[in-house]
Amino acid sequence: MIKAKHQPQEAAVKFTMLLAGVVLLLMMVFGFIMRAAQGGMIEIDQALFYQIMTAHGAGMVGTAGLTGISILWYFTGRYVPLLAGVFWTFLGLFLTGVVLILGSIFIGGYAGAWTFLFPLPAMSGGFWSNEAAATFLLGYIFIGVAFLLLHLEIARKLIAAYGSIGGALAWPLAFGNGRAENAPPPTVVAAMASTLFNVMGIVVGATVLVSSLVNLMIPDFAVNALLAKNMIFFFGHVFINASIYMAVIAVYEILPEYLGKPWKTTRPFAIAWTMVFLFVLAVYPHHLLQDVAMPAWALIMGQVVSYLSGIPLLAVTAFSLLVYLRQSRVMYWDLASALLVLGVAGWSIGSAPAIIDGMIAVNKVMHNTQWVPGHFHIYLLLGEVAITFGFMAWLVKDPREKGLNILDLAGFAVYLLGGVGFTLMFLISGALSVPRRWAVHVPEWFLQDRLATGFALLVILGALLFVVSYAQGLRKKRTR
Amino acid sequence: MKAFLASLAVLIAGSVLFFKATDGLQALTAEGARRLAVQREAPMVSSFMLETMKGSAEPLPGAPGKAVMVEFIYTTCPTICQSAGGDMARLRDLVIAEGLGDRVRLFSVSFDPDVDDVSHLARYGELHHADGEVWTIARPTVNDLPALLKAFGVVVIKGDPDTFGGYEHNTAIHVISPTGQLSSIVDTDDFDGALEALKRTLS
Amino acid sequence: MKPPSYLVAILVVGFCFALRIPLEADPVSHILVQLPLLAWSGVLITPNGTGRRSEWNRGGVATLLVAFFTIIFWMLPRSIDAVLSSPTMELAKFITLPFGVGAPLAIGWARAHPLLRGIIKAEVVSMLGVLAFLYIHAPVRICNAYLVSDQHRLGYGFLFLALGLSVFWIAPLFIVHTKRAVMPTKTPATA
Amino acid sequence: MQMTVLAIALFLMALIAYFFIAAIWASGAGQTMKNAERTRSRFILVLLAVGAVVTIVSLKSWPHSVAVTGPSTTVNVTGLQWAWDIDTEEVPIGHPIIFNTHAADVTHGFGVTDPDGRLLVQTQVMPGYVNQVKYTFDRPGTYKVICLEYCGAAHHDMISEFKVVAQSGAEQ
Repeated sequence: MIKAKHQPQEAAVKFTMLLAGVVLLLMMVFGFIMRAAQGGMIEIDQALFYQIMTAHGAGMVGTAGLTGISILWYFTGRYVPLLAGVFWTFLGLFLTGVVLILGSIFIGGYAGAWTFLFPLPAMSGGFWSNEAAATFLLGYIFIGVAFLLLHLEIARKLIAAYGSIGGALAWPLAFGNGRAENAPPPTVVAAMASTLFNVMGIVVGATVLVSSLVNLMIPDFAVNALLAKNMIFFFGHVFINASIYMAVIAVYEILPEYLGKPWKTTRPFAIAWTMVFLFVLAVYPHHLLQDVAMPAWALIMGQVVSYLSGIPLLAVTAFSLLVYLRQSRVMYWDLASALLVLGVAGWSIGSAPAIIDGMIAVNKVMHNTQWVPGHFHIYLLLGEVAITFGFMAWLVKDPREKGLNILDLAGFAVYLLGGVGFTLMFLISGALSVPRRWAVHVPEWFLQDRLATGFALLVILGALLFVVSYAQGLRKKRTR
Repeated sequence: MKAFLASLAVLIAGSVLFFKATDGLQALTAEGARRLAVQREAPMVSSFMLETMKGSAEPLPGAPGKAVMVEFIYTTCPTICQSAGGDMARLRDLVIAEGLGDRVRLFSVSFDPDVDDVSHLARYGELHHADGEVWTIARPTVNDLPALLKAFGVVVIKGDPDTFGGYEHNTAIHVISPTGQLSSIVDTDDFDGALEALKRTLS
Repeated sequence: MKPPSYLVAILVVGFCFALRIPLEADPVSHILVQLPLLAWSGVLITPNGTGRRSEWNRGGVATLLVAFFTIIFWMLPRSIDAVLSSPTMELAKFITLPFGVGAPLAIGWARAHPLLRGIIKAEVVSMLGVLAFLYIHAPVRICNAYLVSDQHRLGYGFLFLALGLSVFWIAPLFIVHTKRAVMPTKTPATA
Repeated sequence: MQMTVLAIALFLMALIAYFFIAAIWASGAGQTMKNAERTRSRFILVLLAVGAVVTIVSLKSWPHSVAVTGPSTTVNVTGLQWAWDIDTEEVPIGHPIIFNTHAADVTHGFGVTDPDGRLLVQTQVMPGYVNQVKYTFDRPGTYKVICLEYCGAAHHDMISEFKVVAQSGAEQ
């Protein structure tokens, strides 16, 4: 549909997505193991449980970031020429970080969770050494630098091509008298906005990571726990949000091929993305609603912005998609289009329990129960990851085939069923006051744990089908 | 290739420099360096004559065969020296409990001899229950003061007038061996560290 | 008429030397005024295009590393303390900041890839944040020569510098450069 | 509270899912939608209005308030790896209990569950801070204190108990 001005770096991205698909599967297996252990179906050492939990968290967030930025890189590459070497350097740094993180967890025994909440990394109660914690933080720094590199390349090319940050964000259209025909495409707007906030998140993240590292080596350099927490959640929140906001570019670029109509940068779209930029930066205190030492205004801002964040998503991205679907005459369904639409649906649906949990009064009895993994698994598993699999399916799509074959259909069905069941069990457990991140559950909680384990198996099965068909598609495309 | 070699050379030279400048990554601050140097070199401390809270004269380091533990204070200090006084009293009790009371002398030495006359020293001693037996409060002569501070590596600076801080200095307990060597410097509330250092010098 | 830059450099160094006692009395002016000025004097004496062709310094990496390590050395609190008690260290400061930081930075920066520049800028902001974080919250005195309250002020100095530099570096990106906007700001042709 | 929240969430989720399913069903039919932009504007206005009401209602009384009038009891709680140290074994029914929570090492999460295991109230517990939380118990029984912030390898074992009693024995 959209004729590329430039050629995206297809090989690099395809390779990365294969890697990401395999890692996603592995992380899902980790999740399955944790749910099975909580349900008393298997027995694993509690220290190992928390190591797996740390690996699952860091691995899933990292992979979401990786897939998100790969999608962004691929499609931004249609509009501006991007240096291929930068992507390979990124991948090298990223994988170095992954090796450090995995080493710190499974060799060094680090199990301080992906949130490395100060001062837990330095106070393991004898379960891991300061060196292991330092290695973990160092791994994060590598990954941070890797992302910074890609974002800087994207930022400078977008600014060069569209004149300024405002130009790439379509500000003339959003706030001036610019015309929609002259506005940059949705991909550029989304890429610019997510690049901006992710760079800010990474800079703050680097600050708190290095401070924690210094503290590990020289305990005299203490760190204020609340300030560190603010910075960690700012960084973590921005990073995981960026992964979704970057992945949605696949929807803007791929679905028009199915809808027979381009996704346009309209005035609401342009305004929405500037709002998204501000909201992503301002909403992080909704992770700190139980920190009563925080100033009240920050918590109120967290609650209010948490609600407002839903508006650009529901009223712009989701709403536009629904209108486009209804208007289209030629829309057809294959694995790619089904997963991409599922991704937007999952993201939108997941925002409901998220916003509810973002209310201080509700948060008081829901925070850090399984409600929390419940809502974010909806917009990750059925959102970001669904979009990722959809993008992968599109990358290897055979243009001669239209529609879902039986394997695609089976994969989609079990993934959807598994994902819905799996996340519902979390939400129900959360409502029943089951805490999150507990290695051992009491028998009263076993029912949901065991059902969730079964649903997890379905998710893994579906994902396995997606990855296998992607790998086969790569081979077929090569031989074609 | 040339650029790579040049960068590598700078990287190695820079790392070596950094390693040297931090005593092998062990001391980033002057205070850390001071403690590390004392631990490695155990320099001799020349003798100074002090005036104690009882008005008598006493040498620092003291009688041969006795270890000495010294901290520096000024009695008009509103904050840290007062808690250091409490710490010193506790250290004295611990030393006696360990049965080392007759083998060690504890000094709190004022670095403000202009203000801290014998009556100030005595009042400070009374406040923190220093009876002069094991632990005494003392002051050097005004002339000896710079040399004394230099010998111990103590830096005293005028405090912030807004916050009632008269002076600020690197507060610590200095352990001197019976042979007159400065062998260890520890925090004033690091009782285990102080006792351990004391036992090391006595053994 | 602009005075030649080496003259400015001499004036800057002279200023730093003549006023070294008051400048060094406060860590904020010592670290955030005197040290940067000395480094700047090194930038001033470096003619444009110095070492532009040297194979040894391709991409400016080697000289940037020289500057990096010199800065790291002067970031050590004990180096700052040593300056105040040792004339040799004071002399070393007046030599190494212009020649070990300013000049190599100027040479390296001119040749650095835009991405490397971007990374360095981001890292500078991060590291100033780290310094701010550590100095504001350190429960111990970091420099023997300075008060704890000075240390806190220095921490806030680092913080404001970090914020100032971020604005200084990001704000121009919002200004539209019409000359740079060579590409049509339109969606590429749709089929 | 929790069940209401679950019901509302499920309703909203189902509502959003319905719109998606309906659009997917209708896809490819080529509907003409002239008023889409007007509908969008109205939708945004409705969302804003609902948000304003919800915000005001939910924050009208500050959820973290520990202000009390009349009698109250103060309980000091310290979280450490991996136990709760609570200075009172019994607290009275019917008037506000204020928990002063401290952390001795890392960040913990102080959560109180009732005899049925339902979470009643929580707050984060951080080193260097005293976080206060207020709750009035209306039912006697054995209540549990659990940890709701991951704090290391025995996080799930950090469980203590206290009793809520009908007689006003511990009153101040």
